Amino acid sequence: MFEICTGSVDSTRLARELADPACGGYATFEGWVRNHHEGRSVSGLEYEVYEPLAVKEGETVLAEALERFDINRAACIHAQGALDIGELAVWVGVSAPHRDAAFDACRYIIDQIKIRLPIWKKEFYVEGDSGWVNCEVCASKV
Amino acid sequence: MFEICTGSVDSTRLARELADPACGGYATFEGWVRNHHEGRSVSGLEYEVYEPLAVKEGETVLAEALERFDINRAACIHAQGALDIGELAVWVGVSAPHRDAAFDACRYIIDQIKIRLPIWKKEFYVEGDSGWVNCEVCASKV
Amino acid sequence: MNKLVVRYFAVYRESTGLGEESVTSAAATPEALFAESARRYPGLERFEAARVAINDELASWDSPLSDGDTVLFFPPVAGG
Amino acid sequence: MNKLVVRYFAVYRESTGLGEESVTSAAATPEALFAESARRYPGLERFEAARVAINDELASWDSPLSDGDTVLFFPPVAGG
Repeated sequence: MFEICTGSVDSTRLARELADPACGGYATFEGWVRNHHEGRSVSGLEYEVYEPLAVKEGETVLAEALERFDINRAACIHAQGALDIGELAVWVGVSAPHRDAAFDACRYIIDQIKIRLPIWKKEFYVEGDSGWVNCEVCASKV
Repeated sequence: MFEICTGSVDSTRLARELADPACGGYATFEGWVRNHHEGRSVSGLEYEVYEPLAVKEGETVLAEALERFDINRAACIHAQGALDIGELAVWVGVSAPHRDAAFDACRYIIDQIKIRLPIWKKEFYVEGDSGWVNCEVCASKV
Repeated sequence: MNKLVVRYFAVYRESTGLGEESVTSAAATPEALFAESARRYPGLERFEAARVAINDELASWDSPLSDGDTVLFFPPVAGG
Repeated sequence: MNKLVVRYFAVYRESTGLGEESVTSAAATPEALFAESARRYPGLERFEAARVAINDELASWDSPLSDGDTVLFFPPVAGG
């Protein structure tokens, strides 16, 4: 239950599929487009996604979560394309018998999604320029 | 932003109030009525709430979360009365600039809500009997 | 002797068969007041995790009681 | 010499000015192939966190290349 969508995420349909009468805990995480990043004012984002591998790796992350934690169902949707401030870029939902596992698995999934999937984020700043997140800041050259 | 409602929780309105353009992370937790508890099959629940103190203590928990964690907004709704399997008994939502604080605060709030508010849960079992959760199991006599 | 209103919740309400009663009592603390109730209602158990409130404020079991107080006896909670 | 399709993503697409090109190359590994690209496109930087995929499978920088492979160069990712 991993999907890539174009524009702001709508989690309604996938969230419904997580309902499970054996589950007492349901944790979700949403990543919203924030109006600032590292001291700069952001006006919008664009996500570039290489969909064939992003879906494959996203499904792998969900399968790992189902394996590692005592959860029943997990799903994730990630946006591609242009998003405005406040729009929903990524959604993760996990249902589990108990809340510990729901929280832990939800956290695991979003952490892995952010570092493993071939997805790139370009920020547009209010001054008019733009930049790819992680390129100059977090990545060092070999 | 702490509320008690009668019957299954509807978080739509309060969730909308957590939207904040300065926030990039939004974590929620939902407690669903589960069809089993400690090996017994459950057919439904009834929550008794002493509302004046539950609301006061619930607001205190939210204020503590806003104080302890780097979050912008937090809200919680807890149900009272009869609930069927799968219905929403409690909802917590937290928006924050970054996801660490959103997760931590959401977890803090639900943990505190469960142990501090004057709310009691009666389980009805499929065999027809019922029992107050925590009374015989978790609580020892002075 | 204080005139007090005593309220029972959840399993305490079921053990006493009532949600609320008015009592005139010499009990100086909620602990003593609870013990009086437990003599009247043998099913009433003083769980370690039980809590007490006086006039809608959480209180300790050895808080002083005053005439006119409303005392709330809470069995162990189970929210969420 | 292998005939290869090379695809560039995100900042790599912008640095090269193209999303995809067909090359004939003696490069035995993605590492060597990237170095050839970087000679043609001086803006192309070999970030430590960059990744490579061959035919839609994540690969290592010293995987062998075969004729007909499609090689994908991924700059550091930033999902979420």
